This record gives sequence, C-alpha cells and structure tokens, in this order.
Amino acid sequence: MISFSITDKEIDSSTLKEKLGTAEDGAILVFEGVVRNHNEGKAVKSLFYEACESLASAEAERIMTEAVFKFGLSRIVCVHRTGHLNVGDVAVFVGVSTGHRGEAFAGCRYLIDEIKHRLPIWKKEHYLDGSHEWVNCSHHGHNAKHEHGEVSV
Amino acid sequence: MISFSITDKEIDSSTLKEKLGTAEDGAILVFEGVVRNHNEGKAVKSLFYEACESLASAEAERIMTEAVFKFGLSRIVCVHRTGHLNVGDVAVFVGVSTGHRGEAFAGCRYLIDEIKHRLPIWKKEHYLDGSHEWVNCSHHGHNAKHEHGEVSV
Amino acid sequence: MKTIKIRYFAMLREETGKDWEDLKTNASNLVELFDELKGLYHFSLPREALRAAVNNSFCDWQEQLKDGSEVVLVPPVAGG
Amino acid sequence: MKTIKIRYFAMLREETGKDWEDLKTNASNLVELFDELKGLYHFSLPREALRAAVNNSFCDWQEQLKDGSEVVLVPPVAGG
Repeated sequence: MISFSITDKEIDSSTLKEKLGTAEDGAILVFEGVVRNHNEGKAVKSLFYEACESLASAEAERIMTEAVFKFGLSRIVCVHRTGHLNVGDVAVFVGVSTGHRGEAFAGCRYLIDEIKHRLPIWKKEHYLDGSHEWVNCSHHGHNAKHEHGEVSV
Repeated sequence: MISFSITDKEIDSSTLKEKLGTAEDGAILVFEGVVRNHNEGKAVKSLFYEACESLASAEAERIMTEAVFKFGLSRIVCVHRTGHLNVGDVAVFVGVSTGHRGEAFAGCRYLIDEIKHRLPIWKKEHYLDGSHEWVNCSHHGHNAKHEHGEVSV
Repeated sequence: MKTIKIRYFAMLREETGKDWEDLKTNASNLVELFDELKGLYHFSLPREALRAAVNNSFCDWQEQLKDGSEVVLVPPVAGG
Repeated sequence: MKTIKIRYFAMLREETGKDWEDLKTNASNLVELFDELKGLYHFSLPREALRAAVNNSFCDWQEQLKDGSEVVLVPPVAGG
C-alpha cells in the first residue's frame, strides 16, 4: 500500500499513522516537517505552499515505487500541505512501515529527501519584518543545479 | 526536555508525540518498534518483556544525554513497554524533535540502537508451536559480545 | 502551428499574472518555447534555474513539442 | 563478611527461582561473586555472556564490592 496526497487542510498525523503497519512489520517510522519560526537567520511569520498537483502526484508515485524497490518498504503514506501555514503547522508527513528498522530509517529518509528535491512544490516565506520571498528562487543563474537541491529542514 | 519511562500499559503514541516540537523545531521523527508475527523463521504468538527499571532508567538517561550532545536534539521522548504483548502492539516508542531532519534521523537511529543494545530489558518469545525462548540467550558462550549486539527489529 | 497549454507556478505565476494559457506557437522543442515566453514575460529566472515537465513527466529541454501537449515550467522547488 | 543485594532477571530469575536476595559473602569483586553464585545455582549462561551493574551503573567484572552494594547480573538483552 503506497499513498501520496496533497491537501489544504490540517494534516491529521494520528489518522494517517493508522494506515501503517501489517502483522509482518516490526518498524514504523513517521517524519513530520514542521514550520519553524526562523530560516537562514530570518524570523518567519508564516508560509505559503503552492503545488502543481498533477505533476507532483505522478512524480511522488515514481519516488514511492523507487523506495519500495530499494528498501522493501511494506507501506508508505505521504501527505504534503498547501496554502497558508503558521509556525508549528505540519507541512509534510512521511510515514513508512516494514520488517526491520534499518530499512524503515533508510526508506523514510530517501522519501523525504526526494520529495523535497523533486516534487513541484514551492514555498513563499513571509517574514516578521513584512518582507516575503520564494525560497530558493532569490539567488539564481550560476548554480541552478545546486539550488534545486537546496532544502530547509 | 528529555524523558524515558517504562510502562506495562499500552503505549499511546498520539499523546506522547504532543510532547515533541518547539517553535525552533522543523523536524519531528517518531520510531515505533512493533511486535511482529515472526522472528528468525519462527511464528510468534506473543511476547513477554521484563526490565530492570532502575538500571534501565539510569542507562537511558545516559543514552539520551549522549544523543543531545552528539546530534543537538531539542526534545526526546522514549517509552518501553513491559509485560505480555501481542502481535501489533507497540513495544518501544522513540520520538525526537530538532531544527533539521538530518539530526532528527541520526539522533533517533542512535537512540533506538543504543536502547536495544544497552538497556537491561529482556524478551521471551512465545511461538505458535507452544515453545518459548529468551531471545539472544539460547546460543551463548563463544561470542557473547556479538550476542549482546543482536537485535530483532 | 500547434497549441501548447502552459502552466505557471510560484514566481512564474506572479511574473506572467497567469495560472495557465493556451499558446499557439511554432516552437519545436522546450528550449524554443522558453525563449518565446521569455520574450513575452521577461522572466527573472534563467532557463538553467528551471526544470520543465511535459504531460506530467519531467523532461530534457530538448524534448519535442506536440500539438496539445501540457507544459509545466518548474522554478526551484522547496517542498517539505 | 559483607552483605550484597543481588537482583535476578529473565533466564537468571528462572534459574534461581528468585527476584533478588541478600547474600553474605567474602567475595571481593564481581568475578568472585559470580563464581560463588554459579556454584549455588549452576547458571546455564557463562560469565562471558553476561554484564554486571553495581548501584545502577554497568561495571567491569573487576569492580570491587562494598557492603550494601546492589548488584544486577544482566543476561543478553533484547529490548525494542
């Protein structure tokens, strides 16, 4: 069972976690990316996430299939939030279950890394000083490949 | 905030998770070790966990302090269950929060590995065929050091 | 002439003022399409900072365009 | 003579039939204590398979014993 979705509603981790785990699974691992009150030295007030849902869903399906193949994951549940988020809100949920913990840690880490690098999801940070910025879009041109790989959590 | 406890009651992950996360934390990671229906080729019916609580708590305090020092974790909540457990029951909960996901993954993995290797907690497996066995105690003598490091999840 | 649907997000949505458009074009591949759009909208991001997807798959900039293709121009992402 | 409190768990609890006992002993360190207990209970696990803790800290087997110390003999663990 693998599942990815995008939602503009609050992420309900408890309900999502219930989808993980079978009688063969000894390890459940859940990662949550949460809005912090600062990023790269600036005080963050709120965030706005925007996604290209059709492309994100297609690419997420590829990422999850890779993770099953590489790490033998039994179940995967991923959800990414869009819209306006405040400090403390969950922006992304990545839950996995499988037989042993080694694969759970490696697989969950793979999923969140690839989600951050590959999915067409964008983040605008609103700062306490009133300014705002599309993250990773401000310094461009010379090292685009690196910028695509830049991540905040 | 670091916390370790041993309980003979069902582990309530949702409530424990609420203790994690501060406004500075961008990453929350929760590992749960769950009773599987098999181990090393044998069909498992149930488990019995026994702990030396005073020594386990003292050693867990040392492990958590190491994890804070090594990985800069902001919050840690660990709970280990004792008594009779059935397939699907959560045996151990390890939750961490911190600024970035790299430290969360490394720190959480460190905690569960050290908990399994170092805490005085023992597991008797009851098999579907009616037999039972203290895990890691059956093949002894020649390579005790390795046996201490043997783990099941 | 072919008709290509182009979808804009984030910074590109703000710079074009559009979520999407149907463009009649002679562009044969994504490079030519991008150059045509850059002439219209003066994007602040160079092509090297972007990726492109056609029909929900990421593609090389050399990818040929067919009538009715849906193109997404993908500015640097920042999910999670 | 000193009095040492010894606590037994798992397989050792089953083999001694005890959760704990207060032992009057002349053993000066953990090795001598273990040998004395092995003579009484015929443990199936050799010392090399065990660890020992004194007053809630894991110790070397050479650790000296003091009157009133609490010793835990730790069979191979399997938490998690």
